[in-house]
Amino acid sequence: MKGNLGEKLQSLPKPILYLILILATSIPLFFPTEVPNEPVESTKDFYATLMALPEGSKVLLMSDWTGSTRGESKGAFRSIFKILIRRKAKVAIYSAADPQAPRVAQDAINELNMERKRKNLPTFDRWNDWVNIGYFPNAEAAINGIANDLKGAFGGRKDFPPNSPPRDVFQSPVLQGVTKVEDFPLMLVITASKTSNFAVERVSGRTPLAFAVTGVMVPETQVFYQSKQIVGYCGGLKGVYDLEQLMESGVNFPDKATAKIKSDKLGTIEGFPDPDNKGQGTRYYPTLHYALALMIIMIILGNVGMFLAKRGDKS
Amino acid sequence: MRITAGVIATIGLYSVLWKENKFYRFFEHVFLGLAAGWTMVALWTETLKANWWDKMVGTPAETGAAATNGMFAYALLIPFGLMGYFVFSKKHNWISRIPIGIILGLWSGQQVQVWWNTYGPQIDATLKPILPTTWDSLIVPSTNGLTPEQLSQVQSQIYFSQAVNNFLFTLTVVSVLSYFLFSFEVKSKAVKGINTMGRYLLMIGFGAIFGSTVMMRFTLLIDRMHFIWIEWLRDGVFPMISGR
Amino acid sequence: MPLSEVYIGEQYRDSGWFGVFMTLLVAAFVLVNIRRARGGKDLYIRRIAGLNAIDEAIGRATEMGKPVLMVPGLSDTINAIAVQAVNIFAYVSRIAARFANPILLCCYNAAVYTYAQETIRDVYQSEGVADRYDPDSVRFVSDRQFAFAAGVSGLILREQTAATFFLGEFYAESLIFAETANSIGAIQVASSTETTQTPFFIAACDYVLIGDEFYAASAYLTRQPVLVGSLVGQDWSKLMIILMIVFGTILNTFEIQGKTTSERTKGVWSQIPERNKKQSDTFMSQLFKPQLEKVKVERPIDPNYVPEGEAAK
Amino acid sequence: MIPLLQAQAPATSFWSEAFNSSELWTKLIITLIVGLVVMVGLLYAPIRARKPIVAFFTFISGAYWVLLYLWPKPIDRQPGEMPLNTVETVSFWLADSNNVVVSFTQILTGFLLGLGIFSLLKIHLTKISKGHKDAFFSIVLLASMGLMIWFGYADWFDRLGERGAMLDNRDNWGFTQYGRDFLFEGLLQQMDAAMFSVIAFYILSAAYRAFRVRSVEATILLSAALLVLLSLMGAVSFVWDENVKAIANGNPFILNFQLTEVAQWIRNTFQTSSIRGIQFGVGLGALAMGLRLWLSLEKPGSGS
Repeated sequence: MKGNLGEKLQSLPKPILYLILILATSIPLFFPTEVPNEPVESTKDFYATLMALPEGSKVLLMSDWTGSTRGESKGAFRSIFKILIRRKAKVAIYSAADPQAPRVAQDAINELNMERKRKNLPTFDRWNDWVNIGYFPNAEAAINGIANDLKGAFGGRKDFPPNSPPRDVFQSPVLQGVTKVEDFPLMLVITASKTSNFAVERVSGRTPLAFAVTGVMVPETQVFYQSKQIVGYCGGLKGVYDLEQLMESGVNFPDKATAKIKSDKLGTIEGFPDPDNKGQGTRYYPTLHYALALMIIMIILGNVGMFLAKRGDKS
Repeated sequence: MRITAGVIATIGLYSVLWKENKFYRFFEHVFLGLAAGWTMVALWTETLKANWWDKMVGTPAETGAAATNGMFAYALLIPFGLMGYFVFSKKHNWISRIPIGIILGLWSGQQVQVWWNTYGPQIDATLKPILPTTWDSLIVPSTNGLTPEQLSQVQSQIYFSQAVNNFLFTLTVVSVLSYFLFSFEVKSKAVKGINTMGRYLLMIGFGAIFGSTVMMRFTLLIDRMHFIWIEWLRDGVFPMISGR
Repeated sequence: MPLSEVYIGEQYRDSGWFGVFMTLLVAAFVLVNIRRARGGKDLYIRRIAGLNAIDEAIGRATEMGKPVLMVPGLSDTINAIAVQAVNIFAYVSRIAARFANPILLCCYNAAVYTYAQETIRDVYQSEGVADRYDPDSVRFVSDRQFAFAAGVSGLILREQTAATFFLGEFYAESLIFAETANSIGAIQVASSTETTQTPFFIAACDYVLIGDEFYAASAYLTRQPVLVGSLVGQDWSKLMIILMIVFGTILNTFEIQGKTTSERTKGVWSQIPERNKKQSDTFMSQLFKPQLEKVKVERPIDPNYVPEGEAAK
Repeated sequence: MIPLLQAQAPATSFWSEAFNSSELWTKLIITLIVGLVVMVGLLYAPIRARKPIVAFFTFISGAYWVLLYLWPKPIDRQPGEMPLNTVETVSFWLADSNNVVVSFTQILTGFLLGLGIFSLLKIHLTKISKGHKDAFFSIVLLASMGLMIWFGYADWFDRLGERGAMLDNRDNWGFTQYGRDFLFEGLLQQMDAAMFSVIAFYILSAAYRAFRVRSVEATILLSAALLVLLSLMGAVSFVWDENVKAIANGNPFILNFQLTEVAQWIRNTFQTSSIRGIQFGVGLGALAMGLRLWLSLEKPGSGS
């Protein structure tokens, strides 16, 4: 017996579904488009916080992402570093979620540097501009240690000055004069796991916190943002896209009337028009629309199928 | 070549979507092997070296860093670790419970320590006022172009719409919590009603979680597709074939 | 400040005692009820739908002569969640052992593996069928999340498991397991203590234990007095939290209506111009957030002490 | 330079001895032997004593944290200060041992990893020796494991040495570095990402199959999910919100119907609260279970 249309709609074979999804996520990649977008409040705050850093500020960055979430986290990581490099910030990086993370962060910075070299821009140098403090097992205890006794926690960790054997990280220009977590005017967390919760529990109130999290974590992060435990966050691909647009056009910039992105809360914040701003967010975000649309269509199709089948039974 | 290997491995793992096949099985085993190998490497380089060995034997002085003393008592952990290996003995397998007992004891003690730290603030955050403090406006007025004083005045009030939201919030927490009461026999219709409502409100929450997660999962797929089509095919293979 | 006040302990100062008190109260609820249950008091537990499915699932696996697959979650090390999962699996294995049904238990962590290996072997021994136990049926797969996911899906597909149990801590990989098992028509019972994964299990699995139904499971299945008593203790605590929320909300609602001319910061009251009361001015908020006044205590300095930073000069 | 270094060397005590000193090694070896003797001694423990022994170790380990929580903490403790009385001596000691105790779980779990690897080896070596039809795949697994261990450690040793810093630059790479890079970045990381993204397919098929307007519950779940999905499509919510803004014409009430606002409202009001409700229960469950484990009230494997 051949099923009627309703039953067919209800039971499309899985391989066909998967094939459509592959097409929906591949084809649009070849045709970059611009989508209209209004950055969310939290990302604007995130950008404003980074741009408000005085030049040469020291920033503590917890990098807790690896290859498995590179689709979201790498975009955020790159955008954040592009901004930090412009602010001439000095960055101390450590990880608490995954032993792979320091390596992944290091590779991502190297990649940025290679691109900068190609364009004859000054590179962002290890030891002088950033140090890799390494991985700390047992995230909760590690973050507690960093919050309460930074000297003790980072003590004995080594990193490589240019062309010389490893030395104690506190000798690096990045950590010169730093003794406690309050010495950093900002702590950034780029994470794909719950280490962000520990940072809120232990660090909030001591120094401002700003997060870049994956899409799944947006709901829980929103809670911290609302309660003002963190100053801003960039959530998922949408956050990365927002950030790239903010880098391009700033907020209320050059003036409020003509600005592309406006805000009542924030003052004028500079943007840096540069084709280089466009990264993973701009590349992937349009495609995400097709994938989400496909999902919605499939859900509707399934339901229409169910109704048709029910009607068919009755008649 | 590195990228090509990555692409082939990706396709290999994707092939399971069609059906379980030899190609997938091959990459599954490569994956498991590499992961196990990497765990063995990271075990020493990332965990035991810094947390155990260096503390047990100390470290020498180096430029800029003072020497640290060795604490020999760390050596006691070796026999405790070895006790776990009795699990395969038919007669003495009980000994393997000792290291497990220590880990569990440490975990349990910590639960007592962190319980209130985690949930106390959450209970506090649930205690939201459910009656408005002002009836000037039913909803929060627009804050466009207000002076800072006016703004703080607006922010210090609870408006009707906020009160309603707060009420819904508290209601959700309470009804969800009461849904998870297992040992009370519910006879009253009202309580049953609250429990059912708890379940429905839970479903709204779950729906929202589902929606938020979809974005991330699709992004990761798009990233893979970008890796295959753009990074590998368009920017890697294509220029090579066309000899550019 | 007199010393007697100073030495009450940092964590008890101001309203700091409240958290300690609550923790001890919950502990007392649990222990008292365990005592009651041990004393032979029959305590009631309501029906939990997902748990009745366990017997059904094993029954079907036995009919088909195919293995039952169990995963006790992806805990980083052994903790109560993993122990609870393995305890439920001990129940499953017991039934499987009686019907000589093959089992597979995949562990993410070596410590959990050790515990599971010991527990499941015990189950077979106490059923008197130690010879049916194959130590390889409890196995360590990988301790990297996605390698584990790939390995377990491969196993599900190759062994064509008839019933699968995913109980414990699950993260993103939950859907990989659930959909793979669904694609071969296995009956699935699942639960994640990570709330964000529950919707995916709801979408893909036959029976889902939500939230702490997972913790209730072993009490429900075995009716052991210790477990049932503890469950009742948990319920008392939940009821206490509900009452606290209801009472606190009403109290806050009325308190916040007024205005205030004094404010407490860092434990010290000060006069301020009149303003609307804020949430932080309320009694409950003050109770939950201890505010510590700065106290200076003089102590002798250790003669061997070298201050940080000076050593490096 | 030398006198300076000596001046820095920290004071030794009974528990800590200087790096590489003969005292340290002597004490270390004695400790190890004592530990092993105790372990062998356990083999002869009477059956009746087994349960109490395990319970004892469990209780002691948990007691540390409980004590740390309940024992009066010193007020205003500054580095280098000495305790004033016995209560403070204990609390100083508790606080200072924190760093040590915290790492125990990691270290013990690390030692147990060998058991996991043993399980893997046993299963796959048996397959190979019995000539199982999947023996080839077992060989693949063992080979890739061996390669990863070899290249992983070789690269690690290279980076420890003088050349470590140079290895940041690809030009200085040798065979080891390329090998490790191929296995780690080229394969392991990519496979991680691939397996993670497989979820996207499953999410689609699960939603297609399960999200039907069948019952009240399913309908609620479905509509909440759809609304949030729509709000995530920047283009859709942009157009929707612009339209609402046009209709509202500044009316703050209608402005609430912007898609982003509605989605935000669902999240703030229902998602956060239902997560919280569940978490209260889960937290209590963990605490109660923790108590039962700590006090060894539960029979191991009590699910039976």
